[in-house]
Amino acid sequence: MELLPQALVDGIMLGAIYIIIAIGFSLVYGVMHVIDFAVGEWIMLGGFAGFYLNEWTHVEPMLLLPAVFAVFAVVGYLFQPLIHRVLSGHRGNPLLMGLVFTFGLSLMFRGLAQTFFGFYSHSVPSRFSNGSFFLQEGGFSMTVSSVRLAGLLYALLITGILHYLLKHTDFGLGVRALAQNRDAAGLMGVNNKRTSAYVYGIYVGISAMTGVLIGMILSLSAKMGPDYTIFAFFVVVLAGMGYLAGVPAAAFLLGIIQSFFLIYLDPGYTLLAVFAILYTILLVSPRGLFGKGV
Amino acid sequence: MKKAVWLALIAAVAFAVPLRAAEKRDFFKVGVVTELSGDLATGGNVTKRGYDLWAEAVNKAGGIAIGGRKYKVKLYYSDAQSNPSQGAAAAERLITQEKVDFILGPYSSGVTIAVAPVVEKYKVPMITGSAESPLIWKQKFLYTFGTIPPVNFTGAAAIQTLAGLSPAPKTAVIFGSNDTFSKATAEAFESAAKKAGIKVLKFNIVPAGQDLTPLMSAAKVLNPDLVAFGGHDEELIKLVKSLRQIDFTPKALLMHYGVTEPAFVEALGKDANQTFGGAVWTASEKTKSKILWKDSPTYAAAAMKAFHVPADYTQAGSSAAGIAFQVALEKIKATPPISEAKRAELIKALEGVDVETFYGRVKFATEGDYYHANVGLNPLTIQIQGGKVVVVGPKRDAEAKAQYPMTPWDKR
Amino acid sequence: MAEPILVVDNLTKNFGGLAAVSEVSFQVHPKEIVGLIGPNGAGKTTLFNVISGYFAPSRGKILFQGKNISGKPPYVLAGRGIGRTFQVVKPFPGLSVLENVVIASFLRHPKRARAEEHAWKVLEFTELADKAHQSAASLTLAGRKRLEIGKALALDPTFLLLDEVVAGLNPTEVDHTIDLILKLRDRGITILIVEHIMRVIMRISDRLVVLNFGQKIAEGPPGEVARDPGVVEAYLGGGEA
Amino acid sequence: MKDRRLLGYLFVFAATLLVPAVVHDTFLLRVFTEAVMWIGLAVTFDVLAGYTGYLNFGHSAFFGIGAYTTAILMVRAGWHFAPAAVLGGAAAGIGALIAGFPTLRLRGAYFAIATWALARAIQQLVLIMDVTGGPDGMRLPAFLSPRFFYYVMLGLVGITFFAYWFLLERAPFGLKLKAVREDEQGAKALGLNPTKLKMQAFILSAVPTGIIGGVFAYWVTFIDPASTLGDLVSDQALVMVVFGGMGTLVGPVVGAILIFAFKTAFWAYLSDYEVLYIIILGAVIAGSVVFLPNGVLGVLPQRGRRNGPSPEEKGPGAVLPETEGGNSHG
Repeated sequence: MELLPQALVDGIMLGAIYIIIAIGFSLVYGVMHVIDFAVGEWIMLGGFAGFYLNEWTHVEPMLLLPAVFAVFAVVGYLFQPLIHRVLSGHRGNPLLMGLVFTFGLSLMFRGLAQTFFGFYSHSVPSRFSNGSFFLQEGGFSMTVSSVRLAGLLYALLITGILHYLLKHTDFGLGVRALAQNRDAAGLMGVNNKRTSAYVYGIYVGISAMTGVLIGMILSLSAKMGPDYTIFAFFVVVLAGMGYLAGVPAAAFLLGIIQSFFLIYLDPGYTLLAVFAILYTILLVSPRGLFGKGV
Repeated sequence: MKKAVWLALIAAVAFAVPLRAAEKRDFFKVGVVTELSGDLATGGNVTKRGYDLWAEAVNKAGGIAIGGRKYKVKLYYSDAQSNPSQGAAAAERLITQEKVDFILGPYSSGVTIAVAPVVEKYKVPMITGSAESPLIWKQKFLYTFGTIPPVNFTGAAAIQTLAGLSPAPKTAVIFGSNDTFSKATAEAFESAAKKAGIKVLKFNIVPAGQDLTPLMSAAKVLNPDLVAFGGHDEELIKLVKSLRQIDFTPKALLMHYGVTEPAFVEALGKDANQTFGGAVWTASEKTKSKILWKDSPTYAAAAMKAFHVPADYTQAGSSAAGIAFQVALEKIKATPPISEAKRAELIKALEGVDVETFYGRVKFATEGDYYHANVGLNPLTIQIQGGKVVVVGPKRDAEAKAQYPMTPWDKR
Repeated sequence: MAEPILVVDNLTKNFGGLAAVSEVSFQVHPKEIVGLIGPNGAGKTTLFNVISGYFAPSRGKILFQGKNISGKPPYVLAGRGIGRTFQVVKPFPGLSVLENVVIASFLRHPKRARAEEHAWKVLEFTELADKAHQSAASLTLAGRKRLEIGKALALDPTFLLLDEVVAGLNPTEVDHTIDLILKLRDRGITILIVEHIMRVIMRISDRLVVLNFGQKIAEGPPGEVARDPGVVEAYLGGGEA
Repeated sequence: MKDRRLLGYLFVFAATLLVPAVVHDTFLLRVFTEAVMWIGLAVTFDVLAGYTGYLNFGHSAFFGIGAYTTAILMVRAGWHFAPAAVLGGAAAGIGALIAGFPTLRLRGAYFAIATWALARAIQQLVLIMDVTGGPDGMRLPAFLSPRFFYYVMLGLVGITFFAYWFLLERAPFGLKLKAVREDEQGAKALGLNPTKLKMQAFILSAVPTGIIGGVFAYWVTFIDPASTLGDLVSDQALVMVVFGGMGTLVGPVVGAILIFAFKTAFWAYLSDYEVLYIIILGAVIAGSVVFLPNGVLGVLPQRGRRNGPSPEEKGPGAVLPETEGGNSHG
């Protein structure tokens, strides 16, 4: 019982990581209807960018986040036309084609990363990595790691900014129109291609920053991609594909389930439980927890 | 449809090209099956460095001396792609296509177990310089040997060293990742702890690759003296960071292979310090040898010069595998290419090998649960001190006193 | 008159709290062409989807040839003899015109050779035979609408639900389709048709059923219904939404 | 004309029967055996992906279920190989039945991810259980006869191919599946029961995959959760099918041969550049989606009638969750 607050906190912190893995990914699915298999590799590449930038400049990696975002947002923006080409035109089965295309990308990125970054694991050194807060109240006590707290704040900040962008700006209106109906959005004067490119750029940028954070909290390696891809998929499916507002709840749920299994139940069954619960929820509510997936 | 036929024919021709009769040659063909790509590529490349270094050293010395002549060695690599079935195919290719004389084996235990029946079938000896799972030796393969003792043999030694510290740890939380090697490590830790009178408060096998922070939170509440973990490189780094983040410093933190990897210290910096680990060899271990390298530091220096990465015991064990072959070949005076009858003799010779190398004593067991594993070594307990791997046990090998209990994270 | 082939009895379909169709009753007799009209959002397509089994009714029931069919899935109803077309035409785009019709023919002719024979007859009848090997996606809108009818026809239905089969066609094509529908009736098929183009519906229907806001507001021969003040109000007044 | 094509298939099949007579090298025979295995896995994957429009990322689960069932029956219960492998196929079929019942209701992306979750769950289960040996895997009695395994694999994949050819290209079943793939709602109106058809396709895909898994286990003599239940089988089958040409029977065969030959040649002769292989494979996959949307088969000149639709002919959204036109009322 005395572990309950700690279990919740650990779960929430884990959930925060899942949010930032999944939120950009969900946005891209909602707007472009592409399941990006390379999400884990964008995260990995971003992480390494942060790692080398830090090694070069010795600037606190937290402060490097905007730079990483900017670089990768441009990369994503330039990449998008290629994906657009795969999805549009008169190709059969665009969803599948997008999936296979990005799967190919993920293999390439991973191979290139292994060539240039080697096989070893790394860690992004941050001043925040060291601190923690210890709270005690009656019989309860818990430790909150400052770097994880920073991760949580970052996750909430990104979620907030995306929410604002989508709901309160013209750009967001265009994005939402595009997500609703591509043809109608075109008629309304939304520049389909450019909006998609911006969205993809934002997504790649967010994923890259996420990589730096994961390098600070956990670790980095060239082969880490698929581990994160699978969780991005699961969170987004739980939330309902393309339903952005569902992402935090789904991510926290997943984090808390994991945390509770590790602390209270048999840790050996943690992943089995995660997959089984995901599976069951999909069966009961095929469009995610809230039934609002596309 | 005809196209498919053509494609099949082209493929057939492409593979048929390297077919050729075994010729007389004045060098040994050495096959290497290991994991050069895939999930286990990190370890596979460590074994590759060990094998490469051995071949380079042998050739620099003019080759293996047999009956007054020297025969050079040439390595033929085949990638197991971290996949047992691909490993079996790799072995079969090296044996039937390249006609290798003997084989240096894979990094992982799973691939080794799949390769073993193949070398058994073709009667080609194999020594793995890395695989540590006790399961391999229980199968009693005649043609498979290994230079690293099984992990249940080495894991226990570290616990014994810790039990000898004062004040001795009384309680422990032990867990391992759910893969062959890590699970065997954790189980070895557990049984040794029980034997040493350390109370195991919590023992869990956890899915590989997870963030274990919540589990560490649970451990923190139990406040054990010892936290012991069986896992692989990346998992170890994540684990130390987890402990750091929840601000829990046990009296001792014990892990196994991976602590000696340079990436561990590089990634964790001063947080890596004081972590205990198990090893069968270190760069500073006192060994004496007449073959290739005269002692550990010489080998370590040669390795550093060649690859710019410090050598660990897997790399050393891989080089030692080559030496074991070398010694056995010299004994039976086998010249390349080695016939099947001579290979059977080679097995007998390998079973008789008992030699001091830079890596320590190599002597393969010829019966029991460790059949054909190297039991000549004496397992070491190491600790990271000031970013360096230092032997702290057993007593007669210790280079420094164990730093114990651990300095709290925020006092470093 | 003979037994009605279709009886819609007090049918209601709710979506959430919203009644898309409420308490609608009418009958269709064999060999009749009944037009179902109403402004946009009146519930015509919902009604079609309930009758053809895509939605289960919330209340009320549907009798087909005297048997209750409410809630039976579409493929069972197809077996009973109910064919339908979709407002948004959906040929199987990756398949040829012939294959599209062959698939429907399997219902009555499980052997592939027989099904193909039957499909050719349907293609002749719908004048698509010369396009049999084209992909369905390559057809013009008129062709696709025709194919849609062909597919329904290949089921050898006794009762056909046609959803806006002439919308979007040019006058020549419209006449062409009307001829086709009349030919179907001559073959003994009963038809319930939804159509926006009044010229067409007036010309071919024996009777009309008028829906507005999910409720039936009129029923009768075309001439009568056209003069019904309620109907005029619905079309000219608030019905524009 | 179609029968001439069948004749061609039979001719190729007969030719492959003679391979062991010509190829005496055991390694080459191993390569051929594995090539045949991948043909089998690609073709079975395509039943669901190409014909039915469902991307099954849990294909490896069927392979693994077959492999583990066979291994457990042989090692723990002392069964002979043949009945054990058959039961492996049956177990995969039952797995498909249990898994398919709920998952096949899911559309597109959800299905792909749900099946991935399922495969991972089964992998976790095998890792935890004792009877499977957990992470240590299982060693089967070694029976090292290359010819035996070549013929068993060839026979199995051959039977599968011809059964598929009959069911998917000759019998109404294939067209019905394609109707479901193209438009599930529309197919219902034509008297087709999509749930039943999809389930049949799922089982039809799973059973041979399970038996192939069983043969694989006995052939390689060692199985573990990473290699039999990892993503390799699903991923590679997907790549082969897409590269060869989806929704056809010959496409996956050609794709499997080309990708496998490339992979094996690279592995055998350019071992030092293994990482390069992944990069090239990735580029080939991504490139083939951009430039060969219908796979290699799509660029080969077609004799007689086409096999699959050309790019201009295909409509959008076979797997996409559709916006159901018929359902919007009014």
